[in-house]
Amino acid sequence: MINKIARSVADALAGIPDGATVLIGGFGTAGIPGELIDGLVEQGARDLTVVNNNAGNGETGLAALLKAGRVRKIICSFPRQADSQVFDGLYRSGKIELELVPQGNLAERIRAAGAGIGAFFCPTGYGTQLAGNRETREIDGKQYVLEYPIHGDVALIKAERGDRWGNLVYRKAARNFGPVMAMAAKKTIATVHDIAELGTLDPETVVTPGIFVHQVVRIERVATQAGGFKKAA
Amino acid sequence: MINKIARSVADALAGIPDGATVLIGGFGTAGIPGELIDGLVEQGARDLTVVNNNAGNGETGLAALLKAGRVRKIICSFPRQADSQVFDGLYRSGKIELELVPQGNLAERIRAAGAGIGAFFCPTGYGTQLAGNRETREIDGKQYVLEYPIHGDVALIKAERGDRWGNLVYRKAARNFGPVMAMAAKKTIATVHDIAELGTLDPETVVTPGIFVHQVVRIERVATQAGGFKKAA
Amino acid sequence: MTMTTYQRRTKDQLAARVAQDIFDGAVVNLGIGQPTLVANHLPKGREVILQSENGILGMGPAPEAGQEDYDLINAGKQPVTLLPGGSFFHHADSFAMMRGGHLDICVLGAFQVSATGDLANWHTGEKDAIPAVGGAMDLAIGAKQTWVMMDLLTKQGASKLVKECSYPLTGIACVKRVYSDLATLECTPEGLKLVDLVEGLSREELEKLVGLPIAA
Amino acid sequence: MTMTTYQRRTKDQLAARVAQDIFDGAVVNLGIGQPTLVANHLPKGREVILQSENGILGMGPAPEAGQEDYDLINAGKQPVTLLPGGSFFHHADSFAMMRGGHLDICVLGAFQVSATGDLANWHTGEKDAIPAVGGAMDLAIGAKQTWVMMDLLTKQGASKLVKECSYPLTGIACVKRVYSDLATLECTPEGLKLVDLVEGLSREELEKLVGLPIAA
Repeated sequence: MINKIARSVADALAGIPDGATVLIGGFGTAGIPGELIDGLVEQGARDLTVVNNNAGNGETGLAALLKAGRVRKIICSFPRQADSQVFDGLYRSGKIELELVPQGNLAERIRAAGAGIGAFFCPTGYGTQLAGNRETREIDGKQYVLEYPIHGDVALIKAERGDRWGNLVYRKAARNFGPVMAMAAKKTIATVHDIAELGTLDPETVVTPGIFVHQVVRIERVATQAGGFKKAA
Repeated sequence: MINKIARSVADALAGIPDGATVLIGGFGTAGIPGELIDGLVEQGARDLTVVNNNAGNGETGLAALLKAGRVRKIICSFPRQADSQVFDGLYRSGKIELELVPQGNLAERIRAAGAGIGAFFCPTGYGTQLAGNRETREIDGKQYVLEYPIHGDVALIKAERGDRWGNLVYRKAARNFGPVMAMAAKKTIATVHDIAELGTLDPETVVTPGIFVHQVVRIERVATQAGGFKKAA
Repeated sequence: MTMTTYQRRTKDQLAARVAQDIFDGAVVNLGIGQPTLVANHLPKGREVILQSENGILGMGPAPEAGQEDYDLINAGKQPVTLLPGGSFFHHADSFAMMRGGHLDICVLGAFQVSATGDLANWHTGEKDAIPAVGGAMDLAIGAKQTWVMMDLLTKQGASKLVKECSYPLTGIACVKRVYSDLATLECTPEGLKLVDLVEGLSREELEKLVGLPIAA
Repeated sequence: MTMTTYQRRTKDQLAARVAQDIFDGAVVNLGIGQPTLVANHLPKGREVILQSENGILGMGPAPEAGQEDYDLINAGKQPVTLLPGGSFFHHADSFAMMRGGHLDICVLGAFQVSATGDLANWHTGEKDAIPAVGGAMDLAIGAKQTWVMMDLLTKQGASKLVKECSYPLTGIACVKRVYSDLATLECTPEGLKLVDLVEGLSREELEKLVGLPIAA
């Protein structure tokens, strides 16, 4: 029988090796798999490459993982924020490597990994610093830069509901990177607020089919008046 | 006010020029926009390039469009079928050009057009006749073929429900090429069985956001016992 | 001269042989035609998820007569059902599953398979034949394991396991296993390797039929 | 020597000026910061669909206090609402919208814009600055029309409209219009072209401020 429901965050994260590339979902306050990031701090893997839209905020979550010295390199689109002091310090002192990627390239490179694409010509960033010394090509009169997929060893994502086959649905803008990261990693671990009985998720509305998901962990919900999630204090 | 609901198939199809590339959804009996294809026969545009998974069945629908001599070239993955006699005849007598494309390349090339990708390296077909004399490249020890996007002037697709913004949901395996074709055409026309009041489609379950759709036409439903659609006679 | 007697696996026996190797929890794509039969022989107690290229995961058996829904068909365009836990998705997502290495196994038919796993299954290469490829090339190179299911010999008695395919290729070095009516074999970079044989047939006799060395 | 008197457009006046050019039915992405203000000034009777890079189409205004939902935020990470007709989608689909040419208009802030429409808005290029690009490069080259909204001069009085950007580029020849506190201009392959001016300012005076020719 297929049962992807993990008993705990620790169980789900067991076996992530040193040196792993970890795709971490989330954009702003939405879709951050906070419990899995905290669990990864506990779990102990080091020398990680982290792929996330940002580079940590405040002192918790991804920032705590960075602060613990466990991240060798971060691939992201928007590291600098008002409260990115942990990353800022590590970066300025040369203790972390940064690969800055336009956000659309980040999403598309992750999807490419999931879809088996070897590389793709993309218009974003042509003629800018961020194209670096990448190969460029004119196609039909337009300039493109060759971009390569970003594969993950593990993806940590946050969904709303999931079942034992690993099918997932998300909530509002918390969907963001979840579905593409799920496709791109050897092992995808998703937190959900509800475990659904198999067959109760509408097959028309499943956003991430179970084939892309390996472990599902239930976490507690912290609702606001609007039914959403409280901003981390 | 935004109102993409067309009064009739003829209104929706008005203005498709000779020489247009027309993406047509459907796989087997599911998701074929029969009313729009019939309307295109009426409408009269000629010298068309048609992109579809197949090359017409029997004597109706796409086969009728071919028979009327209106298609210069067809791009598809599976032209030969038990009842593809119209295409077979035209092809054998040199009256239609065929670009045979592996089905996954067809889907991905259409998506690439919608996503602004200039070209992509793809493993399918490497070392086969269908790679033709395309550029190849080894990436990380694996062989790839360079594939280019397929842009449509028009996409004709079949959905289940839609609203005046053009948001669409589909039904079961009738979804198939609809969502990617909608992204890839300058003008996307969708038939639906129900027009939904704006705001009544669940925002979590919209499959094709309205930005990709330009005209929505309501057509009659022909239900079977299972709630599906009768196979064309 | 000795005559050996052996019984070819019937189509159902062959399907059962393939099914036996499909592990619990596997996500599998069964190609059009003979591979479809495998679904009827999956051992009880194994939960296997069937994918269909036209955007279905968790495909179930054919519906009862009168319950057909022509929006719910398989790649062979036959009506099917959806199991609890199943889902629908669009064609690019479906082929991303296939090409991105997410399927555990795909089972395909073949005209020819080379000893090193080249596959020819889409085109006989005849001059006047109208070609059709469908999803064959995507499946062949995309799944974690590509298995072929076929009769070992043509009706004329020629081996469909060959040194090099004479028919147009579907994919290079992509077939891992060949399940046939006479034997199960592995394709490796070093050539064919025997997995099993029908009763009464020896490896040496099989080598003669195939005309190629087959490692024990 | 004559002194001319003219009034700079306030931030709200500038936002209203931009909003005036957004047509009924347009799908628009408003960049972080000043462009966000444009939403408050859309003329009544025009139905405009706002896209947010984080997977929202049909974004509505900020919620009432206490009704914030931190799963429903804009690109600037501020709580927003969803209008009837809105939808959610994942990041690759969202950027496919942006990069595939499906947005009618995007409105961005800028450090510098060149006369031919090069844009610099992501990085000051200072040695110790930590760079951050977000979706700026995708938006700049992806929308059907990219508009910039900015003060014409820096606090030091230097023109932000330049012959060539000295700051690191976001995109090449991508800006079509610049809406500023003093004038609205078009960037063309031949250079700047005047659209309108605040009252009391002449084209000649504007040319002096900018230091570049501005076609009438």
